[in-house]
Amino acid sequence: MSAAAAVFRRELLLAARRPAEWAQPLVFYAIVALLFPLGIEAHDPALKVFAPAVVWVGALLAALLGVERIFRGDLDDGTLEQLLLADAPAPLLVAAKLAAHWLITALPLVVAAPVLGIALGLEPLAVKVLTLSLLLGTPTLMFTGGFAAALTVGAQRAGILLPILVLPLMTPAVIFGGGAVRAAAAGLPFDAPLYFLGALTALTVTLLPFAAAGALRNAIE
Amino acid sequence: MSAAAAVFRRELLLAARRPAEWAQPLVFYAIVALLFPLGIEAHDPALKVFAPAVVWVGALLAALLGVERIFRGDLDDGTLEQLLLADAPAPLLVAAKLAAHWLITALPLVVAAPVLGIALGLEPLAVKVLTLSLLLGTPTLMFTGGFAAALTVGAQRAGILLPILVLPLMTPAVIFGGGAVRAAAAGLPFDAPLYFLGALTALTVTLLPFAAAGALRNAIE
Amino acid sequence: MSLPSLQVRNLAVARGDRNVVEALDFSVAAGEILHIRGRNGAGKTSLLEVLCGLRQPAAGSLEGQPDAEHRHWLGHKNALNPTLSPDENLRFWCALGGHADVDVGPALLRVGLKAQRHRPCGSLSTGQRRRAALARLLALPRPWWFLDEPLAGLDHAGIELLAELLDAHGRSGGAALVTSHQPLPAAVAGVRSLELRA
Amino acid sequence: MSLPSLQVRNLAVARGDRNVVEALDFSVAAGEILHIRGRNGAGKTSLLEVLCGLRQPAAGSLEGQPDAEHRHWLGHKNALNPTLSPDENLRFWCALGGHADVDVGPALLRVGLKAQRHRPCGSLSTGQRRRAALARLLALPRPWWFLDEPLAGLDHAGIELLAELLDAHGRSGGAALVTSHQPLPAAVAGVRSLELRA
Amino acid sequence: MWTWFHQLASPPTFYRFADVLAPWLFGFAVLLIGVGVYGGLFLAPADYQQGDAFRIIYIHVPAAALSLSIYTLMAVAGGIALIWRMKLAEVAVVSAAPVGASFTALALITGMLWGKPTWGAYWVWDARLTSELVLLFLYAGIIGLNQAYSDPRAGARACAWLALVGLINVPIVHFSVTWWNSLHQGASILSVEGIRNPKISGDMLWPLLVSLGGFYLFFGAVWLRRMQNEVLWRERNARWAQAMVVA
Ligand code: HEM
Ligand SMILES: Nc1ncnc2c1ncn2[C@@H]1O[C@H](COP(=O)(O)OP(=O)(O)OP(=O)(O)O)[C@@H](O)[C@H]1O
Ligand SMILES: Nc1ncnc2c1ncn2[C@@H]1O[C@H](COP(=O)(O)OP(=O)(O)OP(=O)(O)O)[C@@H](O)[C@H]1O
Ligand SMILES: [Mg+2]
Ligand SMILES: [Mg+2]
Repeated sequence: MSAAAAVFRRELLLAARRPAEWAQPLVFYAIVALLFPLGIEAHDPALKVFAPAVVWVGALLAALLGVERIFRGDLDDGTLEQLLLADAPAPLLVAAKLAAHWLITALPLVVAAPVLGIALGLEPLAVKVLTLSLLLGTPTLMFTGGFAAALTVGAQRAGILLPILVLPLMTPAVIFGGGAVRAAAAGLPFDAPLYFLGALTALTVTLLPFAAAGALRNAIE
Repeated sequence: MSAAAAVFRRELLLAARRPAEWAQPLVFYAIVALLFPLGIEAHDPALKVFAPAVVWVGALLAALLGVERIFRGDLDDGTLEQLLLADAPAPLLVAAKLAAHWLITALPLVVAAPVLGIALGLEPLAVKVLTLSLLLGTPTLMFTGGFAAALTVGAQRAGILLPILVLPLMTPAVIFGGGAVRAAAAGLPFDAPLYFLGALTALTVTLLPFAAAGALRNAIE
Repeated sequence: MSLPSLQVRNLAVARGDRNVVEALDFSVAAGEILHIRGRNGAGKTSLLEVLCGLRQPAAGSLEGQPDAEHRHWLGHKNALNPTLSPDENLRFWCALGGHADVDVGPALLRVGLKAQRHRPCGSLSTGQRRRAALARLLALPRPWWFLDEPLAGLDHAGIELLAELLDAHGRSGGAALVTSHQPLPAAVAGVRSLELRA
Repeated sequence: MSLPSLQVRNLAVARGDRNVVEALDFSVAAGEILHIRGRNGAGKTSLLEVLCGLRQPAAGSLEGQPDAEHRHWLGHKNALNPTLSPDENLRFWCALGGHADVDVGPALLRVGLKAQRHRPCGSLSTGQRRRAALARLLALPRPWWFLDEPLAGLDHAGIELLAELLDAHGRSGGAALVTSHQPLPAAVAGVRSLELRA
Repeated sequence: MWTWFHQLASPPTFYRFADVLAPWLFGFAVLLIGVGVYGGLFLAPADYQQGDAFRIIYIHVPAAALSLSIYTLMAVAGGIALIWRMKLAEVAVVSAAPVGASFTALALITGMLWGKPTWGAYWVWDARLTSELVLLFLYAGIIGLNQAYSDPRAGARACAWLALVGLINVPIVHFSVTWWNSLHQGASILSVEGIRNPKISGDMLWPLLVSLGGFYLFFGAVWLRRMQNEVLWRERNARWAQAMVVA
């Protein structure tokens, strides 16, 4: 357990070296949200229809783009070997690392979601559901992203393989998350998709670290 | 000149080692295009309004995802030092590398654009303009992406920085590209934005290799 | 401390589609330093990786393999995060090993990194980084050392330092498996040599 | 070939916010091998990078610096793409140097990589990769060599091979600047030594 | 002149020079801004169309003008840093960025507040507004890039490249109102034509110009102070810097 705490603290220390780090997903998010409306006329009613999708896809992309490097540096400098040789279950260490990443890069997104929702013209209830759905769903994004990063870190020119692996895995989260917000906006019951989202997160957070640790062991051989 | 040809051929050789490489942006592209409609009901008229934006933003993201690795491997294994020491202007070598990347990862997108446009319900003229705009605009995406990759490759903790740097620089291309398609779809004249796009590409393709080479030199110091 | 010895019988190590090491038999006991030699590509690194548990053997048996809390692995790579300082890197490794409260100062002093203690590792020279990696062996005492080319990048004084460390380690009942192309300094007592032929 | 000699006057090299090398004066002429020595962190790598043009000097003057087509740089890193084979890597370097038609076979044979010629470099051992990098010096003859710790990772035979190469290079009128913690083998003629003190 | 310039570029000299200059700049800035704001809020007549809402102009226009000027200055300093490898120019680039980002954010916020009563919406996707937002992202990129490097000099030079390339956005912001049809006010004050025959009444104009001058001086003072801090941090191992801190 203390080994996992050490890994967790190290990630936070690295993030603290760059105080701007936690703000970056937010900036990125804002840019993505800005880019979409650029494609259409201002005040198009379509904007509102798309709002849940824009927010969720933005979260997905932020998770996707940040997750790539999670294990790359550790593989390059040899830390990964040491982690897998450590006197602690590797899946636990992987989970600690991903949890720290979630805290640094995804939690700010959740906190900022209300602002974005209001800016995109969602009603108060829908904004609440949006925030809740992101809180429930971003761990899934982070852990699937981490799993895919583990799979590709060993491949010499993994190239763009990562997003392709990850997108199908992440799609369910986007469907349920976006679905809940849309339902809330339309005044329909929205608890079922939220339950699904919660179940998905529980599943991925407990199981994927094992798969990721296996993939990492494979990467260093 | 022969040095630039050598760099160009090496990129193609590396891509040939991994045939999946050139296919991956396509798959990614298709997934993105599919994910958006997922967020809204099928046959929503909004879909058509969003089509140009979806295609262009998809192209942008595909460029974004691939570009990260352009110089990373070369920096890690020491090739970059050698390239900058070579008996050839570094901007030329950088341009050769980016041109090869455009050929491998962006040209397939251009070729596939008509299919995507038709699938999203665009009219024949708009589809033509879409393809043309991508042909004119993707080099800009690739070269600005390459510049940003050069800026961040030497950074120890780049995190999600690259997309943040790149997206503002790429915005004009998306505005003009999407604008041309929208104009064509609405039966308006669409040559002005296309000219802008062409001018932008001419500008970035000639000037950015110099900036990128400077940034790379900075990275190895 | 008294350790069970490491027993290797009829070991084979595979890389790609062929065995690089075959039918290897030897044992290492407490107090011994095993110097693994062999020409480039003979399989020294691969063998060491198998012995410390990073890689599976292709055939043969391994007995008395030390578990995680009893071994140190020092590979070609130093396992130093370039953003963190030697001090921070070292404290992380101690915490990972379950000793979050170790004072890493003496170890860094010993390897000659007093002035570099708080600089990011990315700004250290090759030899300085190697020294920072060696400090791990000192900060967290463990009986089994697996060292892959520890002499690489070290200057004369660094090699002498390592020799002292190895010697003291052996005398206090520890064991070490060391690959190196250079001979180990004569100051190290209890060295046995194993030549890999491929 | 007759080269202008490389003249270094009052040179200073900075890393971070301080000078690691200061007030350095020396010159290297055709036929000379300069062995740059100094303890870990003395500034050998930084100096070599300045001399071959990878880094700007902080002060002082450099005369007779060879241009790109007359020098080889071999740093800590081997500049081998791990996906490509030694053969492909080498042919790329020759093409980049303007000689796309060089037959790289003899060079690879000479450094002992006949069997590994067509395997991806990522699957070579440390020493084998170093040898592949050395092959660059052979495939593309150039008068100035800047070699940073070329002996690192090489086995006994590899060091002898490098000694032969250096010796032949010096005799044929080339010049080399070499950093190394080990002494250069006695077989190399015309070695002068430069000690950096920090 | 040249030698003077060179001397000033040495960190200790600069530090002392800035120590003398900054308080003066700061004092005049406070004075001018005070006068300008007083004139703008109390002396200038209400606008016949917008009523009192227009008074935000005394913040909006200076902030917007500074957002562009600071970026231009950064690019110039960046060019100097890259060509002559001057340490002080590197410092100038990285210390200006957060200030520029703040003024850009201020221009955006005041513009949005002003947009609600005049255009009926906080935000529209037009060229001026969008390019100003892109400017904010460019500033953000420079700040982030600087932090991403652990070697401050390498980081500063990377920032200098980005500042140079991003400079193309500055004319786009400035001329966007002429190049595209826009809801936003055309260039009526900040242009040659605007200075020759102003389109707003003198009562409204003079406080604006005074507060504009005050903002520029304020920026100058803040910039010098930030550069001092950065220089001191970078030279923390040098004897002069340690003496400075102890003193
Ligand atoms: C978020 C919204 C806005 C943004 C981002 C914005 C941005 C800018 C910028 C960048 C400038 C400086 C242009 C230059 O120096 O070339 C400027 C000037 C100005 N803005 Fe805005 N603005 C916004 C909203 C508004 C609104 C709502 C009004 C009033 C109706 C307004 C009135 C002005 C005026 C009068 C100037 C001075 C123009 C001149 O004479 O050059 N702005 N604005
Ligand atoms: N980016 C950097 N920032 C600050 N100091 C640095 C940086 N890189 C290197 N140094 C310092 O510069 C000095 C010289 O480093 P250099 O790599 O040239 O040494 P070296 O003689 O090659 O050492 P070694 O024998 O270990 O290879 C070292 O003390 C090192 O700590
Ligand atoms: N991934 C791989 N696939 C196939 N063969 C490999 C792979 N990795 C290493 N080899 C081969 O296995 C052999 C042993 O490699 P190893 O790195 O163990 O050698 P070594 O004795 O440590 O050599 P060196 O002295 O050069 O460090 C080499 O011949 C190498 O070419
Ligand atoms: Mg080895
Ligand atoms: Mg060195």
